[in-house]
Amino acid sequence: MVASSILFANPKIAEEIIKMGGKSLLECYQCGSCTAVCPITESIDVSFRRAIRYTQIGLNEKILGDITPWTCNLHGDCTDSCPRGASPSEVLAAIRRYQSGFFDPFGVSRWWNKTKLFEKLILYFVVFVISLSFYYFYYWNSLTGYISTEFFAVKDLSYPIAFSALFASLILFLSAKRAYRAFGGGKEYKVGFLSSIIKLTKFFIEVEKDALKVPEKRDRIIEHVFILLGLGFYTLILLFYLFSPSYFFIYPYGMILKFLGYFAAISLLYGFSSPLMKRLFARQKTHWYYKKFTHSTDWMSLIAFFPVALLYLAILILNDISYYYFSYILYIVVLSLIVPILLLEVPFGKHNHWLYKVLAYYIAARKGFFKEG
Amino acid sequence: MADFEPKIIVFACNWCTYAAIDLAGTSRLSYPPNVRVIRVMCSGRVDPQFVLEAFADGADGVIVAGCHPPADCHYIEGNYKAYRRFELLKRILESFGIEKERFRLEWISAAEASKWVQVVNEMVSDLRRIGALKPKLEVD
Amino acid sequence: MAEKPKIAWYWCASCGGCEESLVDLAERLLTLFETVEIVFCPVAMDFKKEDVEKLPDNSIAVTFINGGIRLKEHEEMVKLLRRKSKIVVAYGACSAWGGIPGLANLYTLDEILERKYLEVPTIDNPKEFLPAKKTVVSIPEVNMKFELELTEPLPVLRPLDKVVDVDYYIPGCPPTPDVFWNALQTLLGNNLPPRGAVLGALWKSLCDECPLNETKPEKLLVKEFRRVDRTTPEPNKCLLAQGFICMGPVTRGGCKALCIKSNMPCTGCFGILEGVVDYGGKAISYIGSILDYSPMQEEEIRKAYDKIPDWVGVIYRYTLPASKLRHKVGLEFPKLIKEMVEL
Amino acid sequence: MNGSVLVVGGGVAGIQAALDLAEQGIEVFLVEKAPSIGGKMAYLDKTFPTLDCASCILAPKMAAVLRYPNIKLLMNSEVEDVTGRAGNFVVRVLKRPTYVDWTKCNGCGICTQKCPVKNVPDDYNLGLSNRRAIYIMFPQAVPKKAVIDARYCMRLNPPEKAKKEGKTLCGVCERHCPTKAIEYEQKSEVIELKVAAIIVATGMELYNAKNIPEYGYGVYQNLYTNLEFERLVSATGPSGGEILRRSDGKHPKKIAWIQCVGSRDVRFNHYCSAYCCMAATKQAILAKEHLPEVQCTVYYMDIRAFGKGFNEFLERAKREFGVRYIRGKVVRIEELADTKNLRVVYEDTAESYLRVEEYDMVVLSVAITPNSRLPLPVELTSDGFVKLKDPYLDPVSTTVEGIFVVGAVAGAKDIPDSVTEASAAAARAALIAKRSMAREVRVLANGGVLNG
Amino acid sequence: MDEVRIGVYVCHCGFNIAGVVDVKKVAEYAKTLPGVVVARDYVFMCSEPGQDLIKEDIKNQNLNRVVVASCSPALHEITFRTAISEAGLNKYLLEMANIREHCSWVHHEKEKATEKAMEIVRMAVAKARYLEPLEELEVEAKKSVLVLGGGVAGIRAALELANYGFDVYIVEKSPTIGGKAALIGYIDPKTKGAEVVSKMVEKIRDCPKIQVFTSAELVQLTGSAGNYVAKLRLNPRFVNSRCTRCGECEEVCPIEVSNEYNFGLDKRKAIFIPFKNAYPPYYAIDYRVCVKCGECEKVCRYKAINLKEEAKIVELRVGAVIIATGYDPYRPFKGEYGYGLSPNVITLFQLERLLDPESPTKGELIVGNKVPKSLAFIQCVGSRGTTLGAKSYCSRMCCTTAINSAIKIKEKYPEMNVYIIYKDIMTYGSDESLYEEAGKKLINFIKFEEKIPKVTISPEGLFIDVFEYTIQQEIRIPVEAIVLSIGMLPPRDIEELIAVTRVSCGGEGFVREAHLKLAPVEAPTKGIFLAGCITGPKNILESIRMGSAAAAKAMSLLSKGKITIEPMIAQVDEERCSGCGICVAVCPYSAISIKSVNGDRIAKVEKALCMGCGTCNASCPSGAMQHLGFKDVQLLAQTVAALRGESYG
Repeated sequence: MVASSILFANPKIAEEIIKMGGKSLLECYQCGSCTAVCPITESIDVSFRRAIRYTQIGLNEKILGDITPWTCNLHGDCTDSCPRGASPSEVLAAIRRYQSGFFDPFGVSRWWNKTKLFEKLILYFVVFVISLSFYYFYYWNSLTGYISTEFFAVKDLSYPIAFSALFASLILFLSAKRAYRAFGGGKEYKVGFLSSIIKLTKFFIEVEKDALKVPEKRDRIIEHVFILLGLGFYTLILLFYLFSPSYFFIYPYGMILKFLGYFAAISLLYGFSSPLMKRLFARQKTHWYYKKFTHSTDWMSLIAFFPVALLYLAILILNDISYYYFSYILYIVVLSLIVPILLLEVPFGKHNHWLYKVLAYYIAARKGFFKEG
Repeated sequence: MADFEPKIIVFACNWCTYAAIDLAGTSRLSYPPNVRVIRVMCSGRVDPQFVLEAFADGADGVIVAGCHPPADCHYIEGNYKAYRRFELLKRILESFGIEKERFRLEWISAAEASKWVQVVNEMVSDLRRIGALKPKLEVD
Repeated sequence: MAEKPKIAWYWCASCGGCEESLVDLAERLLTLFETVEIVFCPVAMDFKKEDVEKLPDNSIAVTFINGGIRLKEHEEMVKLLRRKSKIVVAYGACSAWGGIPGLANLYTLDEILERKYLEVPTIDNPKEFLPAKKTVVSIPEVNMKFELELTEPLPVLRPLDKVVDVDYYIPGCPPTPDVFWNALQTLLGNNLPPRGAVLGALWKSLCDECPLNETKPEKLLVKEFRRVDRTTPEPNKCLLAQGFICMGPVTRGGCKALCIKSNMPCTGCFGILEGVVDYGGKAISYIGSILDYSPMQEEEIRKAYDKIPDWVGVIYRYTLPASKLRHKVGLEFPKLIKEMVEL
Repeated sequence: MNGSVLVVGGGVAGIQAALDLAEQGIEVFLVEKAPSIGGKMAYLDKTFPTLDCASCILAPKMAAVLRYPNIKLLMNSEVEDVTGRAGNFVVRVLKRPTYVDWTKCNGCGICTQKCPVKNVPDDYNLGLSNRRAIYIMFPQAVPKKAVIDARYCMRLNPPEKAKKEGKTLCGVCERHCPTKAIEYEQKSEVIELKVAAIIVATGMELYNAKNIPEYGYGVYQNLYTNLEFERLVSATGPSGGEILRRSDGKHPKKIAWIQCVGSRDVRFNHYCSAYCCMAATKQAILAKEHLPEVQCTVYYMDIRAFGKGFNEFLERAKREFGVRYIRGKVVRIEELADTKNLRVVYEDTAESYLRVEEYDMVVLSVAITPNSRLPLPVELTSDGFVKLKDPYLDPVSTTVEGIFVVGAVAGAKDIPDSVTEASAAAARAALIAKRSMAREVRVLANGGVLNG
Repeated sequence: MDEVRIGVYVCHCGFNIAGVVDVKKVAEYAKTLPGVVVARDYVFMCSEPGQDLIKEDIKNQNLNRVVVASCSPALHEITFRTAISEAGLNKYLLEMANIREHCSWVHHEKEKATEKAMEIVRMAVAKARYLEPLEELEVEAKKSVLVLGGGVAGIRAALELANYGFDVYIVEKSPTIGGKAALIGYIDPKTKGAEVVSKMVEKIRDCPKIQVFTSAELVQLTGSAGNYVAKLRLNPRFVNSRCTRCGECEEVCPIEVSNEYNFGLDKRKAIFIPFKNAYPPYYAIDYRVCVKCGECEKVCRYKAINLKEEAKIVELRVGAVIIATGYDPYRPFKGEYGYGLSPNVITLFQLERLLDPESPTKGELIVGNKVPKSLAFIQCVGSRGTTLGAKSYCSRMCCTTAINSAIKIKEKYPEMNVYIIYKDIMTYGSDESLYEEAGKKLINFIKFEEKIPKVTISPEGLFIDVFEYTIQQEIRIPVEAIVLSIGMLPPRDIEELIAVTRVSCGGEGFVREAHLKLAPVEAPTKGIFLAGCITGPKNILESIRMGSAAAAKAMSLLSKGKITIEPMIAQVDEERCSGCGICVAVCPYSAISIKSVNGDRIAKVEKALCMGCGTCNASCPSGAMQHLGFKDVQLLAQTVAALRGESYG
């Protein structure tokens, strides 16, 4: 596919990628091991080397429309086998950050990916304080009355959450639309909707099955599964609290909810604490993944969720031993912790990658990048 | 007559042409096997008598090859003398009615293996065109 | 009185110069007639072929044959004489190496006949009459009719030793009387030189006995060739050094440089040196060597060589039939000679 | 008499150094751990870029070694340790037993036909074929003497049962030897030499390709290193020059060469081994000459054709011999169970497309590792080569005065460079040898001691 | 002559000959030839066992002639001569029949090749019958060496030879020694070219045995190995050692020319000092441009200038010559990648000068009067057949030098974008670490293959359009400066070098070694050695190593004080020579003179001067002069054997 038009090379892009965590971008001498060794490329016709090459040279048109970085499933085989000792997986992560910088409408994530960790923490703390003070001024006096009841009338606590969730989903929606257009969604579809879904699921099952055989990969998958489960149930419960009729708190459902709550909290806690600990106390034995993937967004996404998981568990325990007052305060703190997550982390931070990844896989499947058989 | 195999005698100077023939060997160029190479130290050593002896003994073609004038000759001006002698011999051969394609004086440097192959190919095709010399000499 | 040794002369394609040298013996002829008995000398007396046939085999002591073998008749006579004589001597340059008539080998017989009988300006041959095997001549005035027979000419002139075995050679064109006389004494003497020797010739080239040898410059190089008929050579300076083509260096010595003494470059009548394989080839080699131009000056070299119109004639003057190539390519039997012509 | 020089290693560099020294009448001790000199070049069939045969260059030099009485060959031996300083080193050399008295043996080879033990893997043919327990390393070996391989000889290393009963087995070679040269009781001995200078020319070994499991060297049958392929294609090789697959003995139709195996790779060796791009091209041409319809492919990242005549050689390979060059690093080789063909997995970086291609035979251009683990006090570079004192002002001296280094052990290089260095080092060593002989080891006026 | 007993040995040469020629049949045929007593074939005649075959036969069958049918005499004539001389046979009773390069390697039909091989052997046997034993001549050898060229290779050779106690004369064309290496900024990240050269120059200065002639040219070289006579022309320097390098003369000098010591980056005066630690360490006047206006002479306080100096001719007697005249950088033609059209396009050598702290810009990278924000190297300019006038070989050192400079630039100007646009990166051996380090220093490598980059010069700046091979995409790189990594060419005056020293050139225009592997530092002519880039592109390390090797070989040739000369020279048969004197003019070495021997004029050959070309033999009218080893009868025997198959004469 030789493009006739001539493209401008822009060295700034390479600098940005390096700032966004792709330190070893220019150490690569284009040997193609990363593409060849990656389990993904056995089923999808993509070249990670070429994706990295585009950024080395700095061809914006090529980079933005490139699905390849998103098909990376963070196995890390490429970094193990790179003859130059560079780490293609890290560079690809940086490329994803760079690309996502163009997807969100205001380009905030581009700024977000380049700021240092302490700047992020300061901004995060500011939003947290705002939402806390909002709760304090807006709810506190009306809240005192409620304390005595055994449960929280949570509905009206939810406005900040609702507002930031709405805001986050709006941003995500707009970014998804731009990403969809950037990936060339809708054009040259060769494979039907249903068959690509089947192919995708078969592909994922198979890829994950292989990955489970390798110990380091297995730990990461487990962590991610726990995070997904935790977040899933947590949001379920939260929604439950927000919109369900109050009777749900009586006997049979309450028990299930509590049990689910505990499960969500513990899995969230494990999901976030284990990578955090591995990164904090990285030892020689720790897999390079935890030593290399230490971009500020990696830290931020862990630091953001860890207190939520901890406090949520504390709330459940306090509820059980009926220290409602404390749990209620914690609950307020958790909620005001969730606001910055929803406002910053989800639309601009690392976790929006899940959205683009799914989109990318879907479009790739539809475009027929998946090889037969 | 295509199947006639001409016999060609080559007097090759050791420093340039013989080295070029060796180079043609090491570069695995291929050329017809009709040539027989006699090594002399310099093209100046080749005596017109030898050429006449070769023709009288049945050679269909003779090539004398040396280094490029003006400066390549290992002995400074051996090729000068060769040129002057064979310029005269060409006239004599003409009077004897021997076609001018039968005798060639070539300058082939140590690196020109391809030129050597080209000269041999040209000579063989010329001689196939004009035929053998021996029968034309027998008369009594 | 012991039997006088029998001597025979015969001449083939000869110009008669060699017979001259016999006559030039002048007084020594008398002593000659006392010591030898001449059994066959067609040029002097009317000897017939039968006289030789009558003689018993190798009864003739020495036979001197001069002139190259051109006709069938020459070939027969020479073979006959070989049978009849103990020693056969190729007398003079023509019989030893083909001589000047040998230069005819550069042309076919037809070309020669046409040139001789039709094209030569001095000829008046309106009926374009060419010699035939049998020519009938009728002279009406005396109403006599003669039949002339000519023997068949051979396409190539050959030197004697290409037809019969030759014992000795006497060089020169013609051999000077002294050379012949000395050769005769040695032949009649009893210690004969090794077979094939060139009697009277030196083992070295003419330069060795040439008076002008010392006058050669240290480096003998010429810029252009000169011709004797155009410019007269300076006296006592080596002719070759002046640019005249002198065949001295490649010809045997022994003639005491007669031509050089009369200011004429040597033309090579004393014959081929021992170490020379092809007389002309060797000449080309040294003439080419002394021409003082580099291959870059192609034009000057071509001009220098154009000065001499007939190189083959110059370098093979007496030795063409004895050279390696011997003759032009493509000579064959004449087609122009018809069976019978009426005159 | 310490006016002599020790040359460690009998490869082409060692031989050239020994010849140059002997030429000036200096006594040379040539220590080589194999039973014959010749080193790696003896394994080669042809050399690039001129394709003239390796033994045509090496054999006469080896023959010349025997011509000089002042070259003392210490075969089958290794340097134990070195003490002293420039001018008078004391070297202890361990001479391992060959179990044959080489003064008597005339290399007739009768014993090598009679020996009953037939299945010893022949290390001259890198295990591709077998030899007997008693053997001559290769037909043109110098010195052409027999050696008994103690590990396989039934007499020297009898099987358990026989050893217990104390029975002495075999002795076939002793019976057949016309000059009674067999000495089963020969012991290893340590020889002490006094030398003025030492030239290290121990050359290189091929990197152990088993360290790269993804290629499956040693597991797959039709997978060879480039030295093994060279033996295959050489007239004195296991199959007499026929390129045959190890699995089914048939001629391959498609052969692939994989470059930079163990070189330019942080996981193995950082340096580039310099010789392998041209060696692969040469072998592709040789393969094409032996099997005109074979199709050759070379997988490379940067083709290193830097020397004299190299680039034309490369162009000729592409033009005349149709060798395909694909830019991409092969990461994995899989063997097909049935046909034992090999599938290589790589990304064709021209088309940015993951490719899997099947080949009848694959040759690995393996990196070199210097034989630099020597009992000499010389410093090594980070890559393991012997460190030069000052490459610009003193190009052949090591960090220890009086010890010189030449050839592949000082850095990846090809034959002409090694031969050039050997001459340079020989002259320097000769200088020290002559001076120490004349006992006037003194400091020169301008402070430059010995190394100028 | 005693009865001729010839041994014929046919070599398989592994597969090289046996693969095409039926060697057994050739050996059988050889047995039938007259005079042949034994004929064998063996897989490697040149190996030890092969040579033993010959030695045994010489002893047992008392052979007196040996014919070896194998490879070219250029390869192993010496080997087999030494072998037969060890068996007691005169070493010149050997004839080689070349059935490899001239037969099996060039003809592929088996029968025709075998038939030709048989005829080649027949010719060799025919000549062998007429071979005569010849004795080598011993000639005194002078223990002094002429080193042509004052670059690093020449200096290294000179130092080594001085070490062995030889007298060394360095002849350098320019006013200072040091060559190109002194001008290279950094040879490797740690070592500066100028430092290495100045250390070497120090050693030269202190060594009494080395004499340096600068602004000198070799105009004539006569004689042979061991006894060369070298005629040098010392061009006037006009400045003597009293010069204190004060530089006042430089100010007043009106003449300005482009400074070749900065590769044309700036100008210099007619009177100048090449570079800081030049040797000889004082000013020089460029005799080619100086108009002798006398200004400098007037202003010089130390009376160091004398404009009346004339060129002098000096004659040296030396034993050997080492040619180390180096290379010339490729000169891109106007418009090649925009060279000459824009000040921002410079060559790699000019860049090296800019980076050198002693350069006109004091090490600042100022291109087109500003420090560029982005810079691109284009590789293989003038090499590997990329552009129009490019040579077909790879110039070996430009990749390493380019990456070296790129790293230096990145260290000095971290924020500058540096591209290297390459075809193949040739950092072979341990230079690969440079390539790695370049990646870490954020240097961007762009690869092209067949389609070469195109440079467009537009008002907005320079653009390079490259068809990037690894993404098969045409990209345009905007840069502010372009560095052309130019390759190496043979030196401009290589024609004169060849005319004087009689060396010959290989295909690429560089000088040809006797044999790439057997004799890499020797020229085919005995006594002439080669070092450095004159035989082909090399980096500084390899040139220096080759300098030591050349010195070593010269030392081993001359160390014994005597040299053996091949006896293939001309010989006069005094009975036949008539003193015609034609041979005297013909001999290029004037080795023949006419002497009078008891009255007769006879030609006489001066053995030491005769180089054995045989021209006099051809021109001798009486065949008295014979070229030993190539006599008329020997060559004619070969001709007849080739054509008629019978024995000659």
